[in-house]
Amino acid sequence: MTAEQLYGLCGAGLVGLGLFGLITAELPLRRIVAFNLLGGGAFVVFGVIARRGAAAGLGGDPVPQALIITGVVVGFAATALAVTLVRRLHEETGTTKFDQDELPPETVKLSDATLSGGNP
Amino acid sequence: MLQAGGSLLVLALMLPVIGILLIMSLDARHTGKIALALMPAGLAVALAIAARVWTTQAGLEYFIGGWAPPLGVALRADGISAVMLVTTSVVIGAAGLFARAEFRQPDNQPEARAPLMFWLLLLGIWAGLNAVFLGGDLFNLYVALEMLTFAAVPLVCLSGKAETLAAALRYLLFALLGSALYLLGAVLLFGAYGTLDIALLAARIAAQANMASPVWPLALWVALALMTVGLLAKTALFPLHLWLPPAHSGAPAAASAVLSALVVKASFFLIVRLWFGMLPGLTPWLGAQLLAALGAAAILFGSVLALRQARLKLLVAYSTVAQIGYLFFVFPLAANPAASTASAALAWTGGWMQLVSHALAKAAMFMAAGLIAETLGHDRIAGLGGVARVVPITVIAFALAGASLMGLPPSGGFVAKLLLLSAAVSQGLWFWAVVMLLGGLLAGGYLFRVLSPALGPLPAGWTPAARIPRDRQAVALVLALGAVLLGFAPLKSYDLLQFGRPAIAGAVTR
Amino acid sequence: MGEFLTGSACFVLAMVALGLVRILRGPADADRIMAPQLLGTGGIAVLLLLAAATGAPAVVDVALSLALLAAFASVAFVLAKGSPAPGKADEP
Amino acid sequence: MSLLRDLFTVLMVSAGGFCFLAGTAGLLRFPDALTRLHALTKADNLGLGLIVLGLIAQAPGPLGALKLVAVWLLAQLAGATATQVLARAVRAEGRDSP
Amino acid sequence: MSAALILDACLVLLVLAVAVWTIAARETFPAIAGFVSYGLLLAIVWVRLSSVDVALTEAAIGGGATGVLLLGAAARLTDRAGRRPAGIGLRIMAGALCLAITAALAFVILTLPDPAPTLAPQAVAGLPATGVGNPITAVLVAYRGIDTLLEKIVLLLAVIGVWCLTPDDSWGALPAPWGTARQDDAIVLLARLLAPVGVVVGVYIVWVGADDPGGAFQGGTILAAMWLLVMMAGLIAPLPATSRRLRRVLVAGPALFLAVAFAGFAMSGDFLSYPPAYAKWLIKLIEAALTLSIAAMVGVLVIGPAVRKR
Repeated sequence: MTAEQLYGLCGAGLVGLGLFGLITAELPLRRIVAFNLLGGGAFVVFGVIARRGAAAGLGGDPVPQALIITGVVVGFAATALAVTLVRRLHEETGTTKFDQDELPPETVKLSDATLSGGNP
Repeated sequence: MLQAGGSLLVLALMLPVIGILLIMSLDARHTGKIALALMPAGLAVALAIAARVWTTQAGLEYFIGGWAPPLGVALRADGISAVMLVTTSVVIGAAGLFARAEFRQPDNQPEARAPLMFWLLLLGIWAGLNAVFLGGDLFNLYVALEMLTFAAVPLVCLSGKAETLAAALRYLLFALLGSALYLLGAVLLFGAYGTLDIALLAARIAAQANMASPVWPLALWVALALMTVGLLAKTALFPLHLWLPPAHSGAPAAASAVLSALVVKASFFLIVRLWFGMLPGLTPWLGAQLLAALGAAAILFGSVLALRQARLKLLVAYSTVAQIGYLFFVFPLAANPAASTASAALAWTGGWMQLVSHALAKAAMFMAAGLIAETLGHDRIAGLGGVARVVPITVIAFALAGASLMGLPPSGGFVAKLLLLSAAVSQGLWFWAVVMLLGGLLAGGYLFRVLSPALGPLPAGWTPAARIPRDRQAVALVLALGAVLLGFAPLKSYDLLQFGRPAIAGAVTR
Repeated sequence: MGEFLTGSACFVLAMVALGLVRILRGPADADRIMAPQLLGTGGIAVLLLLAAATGAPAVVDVALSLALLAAFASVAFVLAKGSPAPGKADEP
Repeated sequence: MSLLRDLFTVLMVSAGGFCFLAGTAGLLRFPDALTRLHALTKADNLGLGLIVLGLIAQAPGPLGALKLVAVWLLAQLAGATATQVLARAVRAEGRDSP
Repeated sequence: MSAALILDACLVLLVLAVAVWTIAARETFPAIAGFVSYGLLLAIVWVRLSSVDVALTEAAIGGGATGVLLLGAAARLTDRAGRRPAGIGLRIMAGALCLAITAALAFVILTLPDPAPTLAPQAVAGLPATGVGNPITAVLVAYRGIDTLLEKIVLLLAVIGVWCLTPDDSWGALPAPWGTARQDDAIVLLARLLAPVGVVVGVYIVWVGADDPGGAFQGGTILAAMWLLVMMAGLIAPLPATSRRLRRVLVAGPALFLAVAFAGFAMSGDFLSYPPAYAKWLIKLIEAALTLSIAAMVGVLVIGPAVRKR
């Protein structure tokens, strides 16, 4: 087994683990972490593909390597947005559970401010 | 290669981006003006692209920076891109006009949050949509999809209410899962074919399929499955629709209009790009039938749930879940190996007609629902009595949009469903035809639930919660009229949808 | 020489792995937050060894970045702990 | 000369590795958070220092050697600060480890 | 079996073990402590995959920004563990699904074409036209500059999205991500000593990025971390979302990039093309502006919005 294959399997495993966490975790923060594992796995697979493309005196194909950097940045931005959303939800409701049927019924009612887009 | 049209494609992509950068760096008072000024310009660019595609009868293509794929990134516009670009600028422009008064910065006061954010996010959605419709590169399209997600999710919770925050979080998690699966698929395709450019991928995949001893391209099918599932989560096709109703019903009306009319269609557009553009003549027949089956389930399930909603905006949102289902009949009907070219083309046109007419009708309907809710101070269907007497134009807009959704002649929705229906019947796939008819009936049912009380008498001693200016009602009406008038479009104009389309019928792997 | 350095990197990594098992099990949060600390120091050692083993000087820059950011997790943790969020506790 | 340099590197790196071993043993054996913290930072930072010392002999030039020293100094600073603030946090948590 | 392969095997096992821990831990905080370790381990993985540029990114993001973000959230949120874990049926179904996907992926990865298709020769062949020596920088700023430009807009939209989560009554207020805790001497000392060094390192990493591993994003993230550090120490206050200065820094990089891209139409005939004579300097200029904007964006994303007034 070559190192590339080893890391390729690692990436595949990370994807599976992340996906499992994303489906089964109850708390949104855990789902965010699972999403990051999943993304990390996808990037590792991409990194293996880059490594396999080593040529022209380079240790790897620079195109996928550059795209991974872009992907990591986008993933970070997604994490930041999601974490902020979770924290705000926690601030408003005292919990981060977001299943509609778990919210107290009165919060489901659409209030006037919602209709006018929160522009009091 | 038509580098000459390239500046148009770049401009379509960059106009909204310029708007975002300007708004961020200038005083907040100019926010709405900047955004609204860009909208006619964007429409003009979209129309120019459509005109060019029409006159050249082929797609436009531009290699950014002069770097040809696979090293560089290509922008491409074919007939369907042009149609989507025009539809997008119309709906975004209408949403801008509709929201102009609502999201105005207060005079002589410190900057307010919601107006600033609304316009920035609306431009963000526009930029993301244009990038999706023009993108020719799978990774560039991934970035475009993320733009769309990052702009759409905050719009859902613009009001900051707890229930909208929960809806936005759920939407974000679905969308992120979708992007991650899409990216994974793109990665595998790069590993197997060494390019991310859709046209080059199509050529390399076709070359592989034509080899004397065809390799079983497992990478291709795994990638296609991952990307399709990821994009379905973003399109909210049943059973991945759970996030849509709370998200679309909680957003401000103008935002709901854009989200329901356009944003969910962007990922559908990409599925079509993959299935027809990347795999010309190789569309997996079983997969196409599966997509149609999910579409059929969406139509029935979404309609029944719409029938059971107590709130108007949720009803409209579930109607979106149902109407998205029709789009997926394109897959078996336009890629049927047994179908004639004419019949496949019929289905193709019908699918895109459904997309455009639903975009206009649903935008109008969400705007109308928002106005009704503003007038009444609530949006409970049980309390809609007599609302037609207060805001008649709005209710007319709602009814016209509803007629298109039901598929009543002579609306655009009617033509769309007729085309799909006749394609299904002529190809002997009558069961899809039955579902379409049933969906029309159910749509009639849930719309009747709204219109019947709305046209009734006003309860005694009722006072409106808000006065609705005429021009906002007019925006909804114009969009609804557009959806209806689409049915009168000359048949010749449908050819636009076919330009640059890869040959799809007659050569499908079973 | 390369083999020896790579082997040493492997040894340090194994030590880090063992320590990680202990730390992540807790019991206190302050125990667990030592994990990034441990991986910071150990990771820097591994990277420096690898840089020398493979003759890739740029890898030292990665170690430099890790060293710069090594205290971040602990500091963020302590600050966040110091100011518990407002909002009612979740029902048990 | 080269042999002597390599020997120095091997010695120093081995000593550094031993320090990591000691640190991990401490982590595994020590009873509470404060002592574990102690084991972690003291031993590992010493280990890193020895490894850096050993690698300086292999460094391509004075600039490379300087960078290695900088890495070690930064790690020291980070370790010292983290230990300080974490120890306080452990105390605040009320020594809940037996 | 060589030492390198043993190292790779150890690393893969460790990464997978930490990932399993992150998913399986019952409580949130240990899971996130595990996740931060996972980020640091990935940096080593990237070095092993000969992607030093990515390793730098991963070290800056995984070791700095994401860790601060997640640990801060985990320490604050009061619901630490799920009340009822997902049903056993769901877990089995999800497990089977994920196992199938992992198996399919593994099979695809093991049967990828050999020799692998690669764009490395083309990327190297294009280098003279860009004037830079690091092919990854050439991909990011020249060949596929559009991705980078749109990615900056994605970051900007994320900033807008985060700001959008400010409660209306707090719009314009200062974010207080670390509460109003009194200054901690140790952290103040760290900030005073580390921040100047960090700024030098950040600028260095951007500077060498033209020819060696490094670049705007890696350097910018390190600068952001230093900005965060001095804010953590309470030495300077965070900027409010209404700060015009902050907004201008945020858009400076993307705006300059866009301006140069449009100027490409006039100067060398194509959007996002560089006239070869000035390419290297234009790219350095863009990288410098992007670094500042990225530092501001990452900083704002970690700080988050102002919270509700009480």
